Formats: sequence, C-alpha cells, structure tokens
Amino acid sequence: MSIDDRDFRPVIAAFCCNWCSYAGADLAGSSRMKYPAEVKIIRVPCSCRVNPMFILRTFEKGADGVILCGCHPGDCHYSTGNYYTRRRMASLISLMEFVGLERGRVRVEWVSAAEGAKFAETMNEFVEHIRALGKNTRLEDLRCKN
Amino acid sequence: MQELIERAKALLADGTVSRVLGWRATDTPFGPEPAFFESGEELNEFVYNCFCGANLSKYLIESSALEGKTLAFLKPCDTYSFNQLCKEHRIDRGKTYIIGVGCKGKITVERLHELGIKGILDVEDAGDTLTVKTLYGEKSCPYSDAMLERCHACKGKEHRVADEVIGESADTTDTDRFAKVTELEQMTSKERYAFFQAELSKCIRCNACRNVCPVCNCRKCVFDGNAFDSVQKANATEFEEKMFHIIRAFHVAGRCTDCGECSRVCPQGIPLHLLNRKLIKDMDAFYGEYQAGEDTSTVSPLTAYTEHDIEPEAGKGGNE
Amino acid sequence: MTQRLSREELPRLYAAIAQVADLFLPVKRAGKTNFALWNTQTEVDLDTLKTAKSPKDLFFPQCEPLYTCDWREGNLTVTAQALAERDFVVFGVRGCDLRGLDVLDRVFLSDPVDSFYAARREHGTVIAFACREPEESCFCRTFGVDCAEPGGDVTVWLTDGTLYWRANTPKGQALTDRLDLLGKTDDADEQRLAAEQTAAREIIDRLPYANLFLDGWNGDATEARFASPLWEKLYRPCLACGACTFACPTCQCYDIRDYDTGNGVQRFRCWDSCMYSDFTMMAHGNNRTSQMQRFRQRFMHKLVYFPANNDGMYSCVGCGRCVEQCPSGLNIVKVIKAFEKEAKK
Amino acid sequence: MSGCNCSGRDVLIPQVGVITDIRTETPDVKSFRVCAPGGGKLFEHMPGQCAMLCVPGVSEGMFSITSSPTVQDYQEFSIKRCGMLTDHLHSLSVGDQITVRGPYGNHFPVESELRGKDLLFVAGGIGLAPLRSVIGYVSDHRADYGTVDILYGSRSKEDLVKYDEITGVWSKADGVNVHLTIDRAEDGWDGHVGFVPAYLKELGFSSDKTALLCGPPIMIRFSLETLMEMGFSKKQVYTTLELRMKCGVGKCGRCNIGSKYVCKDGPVFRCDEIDALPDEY
Repeated sequence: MSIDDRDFRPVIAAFCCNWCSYAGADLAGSSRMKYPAEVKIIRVPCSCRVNPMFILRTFEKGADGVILCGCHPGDCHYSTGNYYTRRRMASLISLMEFVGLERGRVRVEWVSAAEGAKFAETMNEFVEHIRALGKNTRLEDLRCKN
Repeated sequence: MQELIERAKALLADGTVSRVLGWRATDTPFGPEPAFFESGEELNEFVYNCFCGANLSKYLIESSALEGKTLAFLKPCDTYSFNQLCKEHRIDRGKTYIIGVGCKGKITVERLHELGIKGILDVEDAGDTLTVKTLYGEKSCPYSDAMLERCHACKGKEHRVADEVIGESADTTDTDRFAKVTELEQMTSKERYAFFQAELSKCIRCNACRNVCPVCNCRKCVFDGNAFDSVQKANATEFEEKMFHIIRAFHVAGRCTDCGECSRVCPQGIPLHLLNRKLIKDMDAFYGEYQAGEDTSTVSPLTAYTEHDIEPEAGKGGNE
Repeated sequence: MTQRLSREELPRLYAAIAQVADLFLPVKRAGKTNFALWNTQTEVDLDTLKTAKSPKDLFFPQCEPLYTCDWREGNLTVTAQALAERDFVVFGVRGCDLRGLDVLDRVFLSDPVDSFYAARREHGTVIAFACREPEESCFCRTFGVDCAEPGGDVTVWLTDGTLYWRANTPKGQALTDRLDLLGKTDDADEQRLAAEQTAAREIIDRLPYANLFLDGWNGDATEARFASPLWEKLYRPCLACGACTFACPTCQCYDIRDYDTGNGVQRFRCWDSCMYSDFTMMAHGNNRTSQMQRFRQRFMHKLVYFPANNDGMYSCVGCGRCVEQCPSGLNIVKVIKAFEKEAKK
Repeated sequence: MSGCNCSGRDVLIPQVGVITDIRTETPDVKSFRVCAPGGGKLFEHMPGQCAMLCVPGVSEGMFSITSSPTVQDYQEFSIKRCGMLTDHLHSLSVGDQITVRGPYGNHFPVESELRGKDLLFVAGGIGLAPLRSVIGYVSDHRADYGTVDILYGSRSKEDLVKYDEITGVWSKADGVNVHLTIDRAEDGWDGHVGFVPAYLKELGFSSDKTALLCGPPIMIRFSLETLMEMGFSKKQVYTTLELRMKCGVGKCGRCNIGSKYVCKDGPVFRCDEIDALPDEY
C-alpha cells in the first residue's frame, strides 16, 4: 500500500430513509458510537425515493461509494416502498457492475431505528471496503475534479 | 405483398379503417420507410420485403389520437411491443386493426457493408441466399449473414395479437440470446469496463435509440430540457455516456420486449441491446421468466414484489 | 509536384507526420471507423470510404468549454478557455467532408469570427483523400465536388500499392518539406494516377444518385418550397432524433450550456439539432411546434436559406451519411427527388 | 463592432457587469442598471440593440437595452418576470454581479430612415423596453426629428412600465404627445380605457408618420392591421421579433427564419421585410 492509498479518504454518500435508517444513524450518534466522518448522510422519505439518477449523479459529483439504507423489508413506513427498492436495486447494481463498475461501490442495507450499532458497524465496514477499492475512477466526471 | 395491398385497400374502401400504417417503397430497394397511407392510390407505393425491419408499433401512439381506426402491419416480434404499449395505455387497441405479416428474418444493408459488400445497387432475395448487384460486380451471401441481430434471437413465428394473419413466418433463432451477455459476465470487471468504454465512447447522443424505442415514450424525457445541469445534449465527459445509457436501459427494464430497435438504429453500431438483455437475464433469474409484451395482463417484475425476494447483493454484473 | 510512397511504408509516414504534429486519421474502434488521434497501437482504417462521423468535430467539437465563471472573494471572474495552440494534421479527409469544412468556414469565419474554430483551422493541416471506390449512398457530384481531385492542403491518392502525395497550399508544402520519405514520381506514375481518377469518375457516372439535380432549389425558392404540401408527407417517418444532424459534415447548430462543477460554473457549447422539439423553445412559447416544421427547417436551411446568404453555396455536400444512418430511411435525396417528381407532374 | 477580435476575446466570452440600481416598475417588471465593475458603461450601443445577460449556472437570455445610448454611465434593462432566468434576475440585489455580452443585433435606423420624420411609437406592456431606448435617443436629439407621438398601453395602471418617466418627463417635452391606455377601467384612472389597436384607430394619426411598434404578438398583429387601414404602408412600420437565441451572432442556428438570423439581422425589422420571411415567428 502506497502512502497515497493510506491517505485516501473516500467520499461516501449514504441515502437514509427518514423513518428507520436516519433514526438509526441518529441513535448511533446519540449513543456515541463512532462511524467515519467520510460518510455524508442524505435523508430521503423512503428508500424507494432513490432513483438510479440519484446514485449516478452522486458518483458524478465525486462520491467513491454509495450506500442506500432503508427499513427492513416488511417494516416500511409506507408498507411496500422498500420491497420495490429491493427489486430495483438488485437490477441496477447488477447493471452497473455489468458496465464495469467495481463490485461493492453501491450497497443496500436494511437498518431499523433501533439499530444504531448496526448502522455504525455497516458504515465502518463500508468505508473500509471503499478504501480498499480505491478512488472511483470508472464513474467520475472529470470536470468536478479540479 | 400484393395480397397485403389488396386487403388494405378493401379495409379502407369498406370504412373499417381510416388509414394504413406500413412501409413505402423509395428510390432504393433497401430503403423502405415507415408510412401512413390514406387512399387506395397511395397504397400502390406500399412495399413489404426483407428490408422492412422497422418496428411500426410506436407510430400507433400518435395515430391513437386520430379519428378512426388505423390498420397496422406487424411482424411477430412487433406484436410484443404493440401489446406492451396497449398494456401501458399508450395505444388504444380499439382504434387499431392489426394484420400480422409473415416474417422470415429481416436484413439490413449495413450488415452487407460489414461483410465487405460495397456499392450496392440491388439486392435479390433468393430464399436462403442473397444476390447483391454492386458497382463492383455481383456478390452473394447467405441470407442469415445479413440478418439483424434481433432475428438471430427470434421470439418465434407467432403473432401475439392480430385481427388476421397474412403470410408465413419462420423462427430464425440460431443463437442463445444471452450468449454475449454471459460472455461479458465471465470477463473480469476491468475487461467489461474496457469493453463498454470502447463501445459507449462512440455514442454521439443523437437520441436515435431513445426515440425509436417503443417503450421510451415519456412525454418529456429527463434528458431533455434545462432541469438537470448534468444531463445534457451531448456527452461532455465519459461519465455522461455511461449515465445516459444506464438510465436509458434501466428506465425500460421490465418493459423492454427485446425488439432490438436500439441496436438497429444506432449510427455508431453500439450493441445497446446488451444492456437491456442483461437486465432481462437478471430479472428472469431473480423473479422467474418474464417476456414483456407477451400479453397485456402479466405484471412486470419491477412493479411487483414478494416478501422473500432475493437481496440486492445477489445482483451481480459478472465476475469481479 | 506529385510524390510517391509505397503502401507498405504508410506506418512510417504516420510516424513521420506525428513527429511534426498531432495526427488524426480514420481509426477503427469497436467496429466503427472514425477520426482519432494516431499512435503506434491504433488500427488505421483507410478501406472504409466514409467515417461514421464526419471529421467536423476536429474543428468544431461536439462539446467544448468556452469559459469558466467563479467567485473569488465575492467577485465574479470569467476565465476564457484557451484557444488551440498545437498544430495538427488530419489525414484522410474525403472530398465531400472537405467541402463540409468550406461550409463551416462560411459560418464560423464570417464576421464576427468564432475564434475557437478559427484557431483550429489555423493550426490544422488537412490532407484530403481521393475516393477510389465511391459507394451507393454518394452524391457529391450533385454539389460540384470532384472526389477524384478533392483539394485540401495536401491531396493523396491510394492505389493498390502506392500512395501519391501532392501539396496544394503553403501549409501543405510546409508539411511536405518536413517529411523526407516521399519519393519522386515518373511519367508512368502520372499516367497511373490519371487512369485512377478516370476510373473513379466513371463509377460516379454509374451511381444510383448520378442523376440527382438541384433544379428549383436556390436562395430565391423560399416561398414556393416553404408552403409546399409535400413536407407534410415527407416528414411522417421522422423520429425526431439527431442522427442526421450529428452525422452531417455541415450541420453547425449549437447549444450553450452551463455545468456546475462544484467550484465554479463551466460554460460549454455542444452540438444541437434543429430536429429536437425543444430547439426553439423559449419562455413565451415555441415558434416551431410540429416535427413537420422542424423537418422542413433542416432542408430549407440546407437548400434555400444557406445558399441565399452564401452566394449560392448549398449546405449539403452529398456525403450520403444521412442516407446510411437515418433510422427511418429519410434523407435529403428523398426530399430533393420528391420535389423533382412534383415539378414534373 | 462586436466582430472585433482585437482584444483577443471571443464574442461568446462575456464581461462581468455589476448591478448598480434596481427599480421595481410594476408587480412583475424590474429595471436593472448595469455597469462595468470599475464604473462606466460596458459597451456602446444603438437604440433597439440587445445584450445577453447571464446568471452563471442558471441561464442566459437576450434582453433589449432599455436605456438610451446617450446615457453615459450605465445600461438599463427592463425585465419582466416570466421564466427561470428572469425569476432569478428578479431575486438579485444591488451590487450583485452577472455576466453581459453584446451588444447584438441591428437597431432602429435613427441615423438614417427615421431622421426628420414624425414618429409614432406604439407599445404594449413590456414592449416599451426597446422603444424607450429610441424615445430617449430622440429626446436627446430633438432637432433631428419631427413630432413624436407615444401610444402606450398595458393591462392596468400598475402595469405601466416607466410611469413616472412617461408622465414626468416625456409628456412635458416639446412636440411630444403621450397617449396612455389600460385594458380595463379601474379606480384612480381617468385616462383612456381599451386595447391599444382600438385606441390607435380612435386617435387616427396621419399616415405620413413612421411607426415603431412593439408589444405582445397579438397586439402587434392588430395594431399593424389598424395602421394599414389608416393608410400606412408596411415600409413605414418598424417592429421587433423575438425568438430563442443562444449565441447572439448568427451561428448557433436557432433564431433562423428564412435566410435571416433574428439575433444578427434583427431584432428590428421593417414590416415589409417580415412579410418576405416564411411564416414561422
């Protein structure tokens, strides 16, 4: 590992559903559980609000990894939103990998409002994973890199 | 062909239909154009031959808004798109009269160019072989060598919907339609990236793939207009090439009938159907086989769910 | 003075030109041939008659930044994009595409000069490539282009075994002077070359579009052509995509847009197409609301409006790319022929 | 002119302009004064010409220069709020910076055809913007022109742009007659009520004047018809056209109608010239 790699601080966008995962993140914070500052949380009404354009544009604007967190399937505030998320993201992630994005740059996790520890753990693990993958070079917009 | 013309003339004459959607002969034998005919006289220019690859279903969206019924000639694979559009309420089935036409695979002059046949003056269809008259002498090639990509993965000879059928069709399948997708999946992530980089960098963002696609029929596309600063008229960077094609393919996921029009029309020969087929292959594997446009009632996989669907991590684009 | 080079020596020629300037030439990549920067690994393709895209984007790129705006200490600063400074050579431009550049010159070099385009024209040396085997979609002769004698800064002809080279302009001569691998020609070469040209012109006579004429199309034809009912029939298959406009060597409409890079705003221009429904859309409405109007505009511009402003020069060069690439089989030839047929009635 | 490249700056590269004054004219029209950052005008212009104003990252648009060329220290733009860019412009405050390029287009022929003529200005709503530049120019070169009649109308009293200037300055000037009208009667208005074309007919000007016409397309159409009925020839009437523009220099193609480019060959056209264009504006 070169010095550059060790110093690499990835930019991570975490889309969190308002009802579960955002509250989970909140709990992680108020319970003083540590997760990396590289994670930028974007609150969304429901995980199924996130359309593919959001994810692509996040990479465009400089993210190295994107994680989408929602309520556990069956617990969606809107009953069924995350069931659709699950199907959509399975296809989207596969398609993005198919065109050459590295595996694991986009991830989906189910985090409930009570799972502060899981949130922190997931983020720690995800940041480590992205750090190992290195900078996002396959889906970046060079105009945003100056 | 004469039978088609006579039938169309009869249906126009007895008032069953107000116009006919078909193909018009033009000055070159290999360039028929989609056309509406409104009189028996105009129908004398009607043509139906091996070059009539264009899928006419999408034109029925605009004719659904017109007075009276439209007679459309659809090939077996076109009927899938037609069904899909009926299902999405973009076509009013009651305002159409469908005649299924026979098809034994369609060819394109571009394929002939790729085979090194230049200066084409005329093409004669002699069953299994094509005789091509060129400025540089007479050439010939097997019919199937000049066939469109989609015809090698034919959806079968049956019309999924038709008021009547005229002519014989043949199933022209001679490959596994997912063969290339599988081949790509087996490559490494880096190799796949290089492959798509090379292909997509040819994209000139002419929007032909979008505009020809039967199910790409939003009144206002996200790529048009001024609302997004990154989604523009041209690919300013490599990112935007990928962005456009990922979104385009994903937006028709579960609705794409695999009609192959996107690849047929791409002026840069990008195999765009691969993205769509990858999505189809995945959805088949995850949620059971589904063919969009097979009927007008089955729910598409992305608008349905079960409580125990596989998790998103299962979606693998291929080897790492 | 014509010079010669054996065909096997072409890679050496490319390398020699690349020593002098960036070399762009037809390169096959992912199955399609387009102009691209040469290096020792590129797969040069001189057998394809027409590149899928015309070489216009070497002078008028599909997308180019104009300037950046940023706010420094509360002040808005505009930094203009630097103009092209490197010399480059474009090898293998066909006669039709070369005429396309003449058309673009009329637009971009007329007052007020477009300095981005002008700088590229100034730094670019064009090596035109005579056609040997014209194809069925060609109709350059209709517009007075001689594909066997295309012009350019340098003209090259490629026969089975030999490349012939002739500098036509001081710029072309300057390039020639810096290449030492070109040999002298003799009488036999001259005869062979003349025979090649005759053969190419004979093929032109036999092309399907050999008898395409522009009767009735000129700068004065506005009223009669504009109001014709033919357009309503002609446009119908049009999908409103931009394939024809982007493939065309003369279409030059562009859009100017902003991109927010996160630390400033980059203003760039990119090709636009008059076939797009939002092309003329503005706050108070759209003056071309139907695809028929937009379709008509494209051809009226090429065959009537442009000649009216440019001493009768048409804004079509007969390259035939629209003939090959339109998804619906529409093209300018159909338009010209439809009006011709109508006139004969 | 704008074609000069001696400064090394391409015509598409703008200058920075500072907004030095914003005046609310009507509920949806504001006038902006724009100067160079160091003070003074950004460029010289002629009455009727336009400039491209841009809020970086938002959009760019072509606007008529409302101030007279005789004003030495600034250019003024009266802008109606009707879209994304104009919305944003209306939210700016004094001291904000925008980019400006121009001037573009032709101008009213104040130095040639209009000289010595009796002038009739007919304006509706924000259509006063380009004409105000001419009115200002004519007022400052009063001896060169004959009588001046200004017929101006809008939806209501509060929609009259530059009301103070019209009543305070123009109507008091020598040889200048101002005729105001609003579409519907309202309290506190004792002037004329009715549409511009109708009032034009009522006033019945002699047909030896030269008319300058600007306003919404429908008003232009009916006013032009009225003028024809009154015996004007199309050669005596000037108006302006407006189409989508991007480059401003006749190259980007979108304002092309017939062989004309509205940004370069217009926006000012004599009505007989417009008749020669295909009906697409």
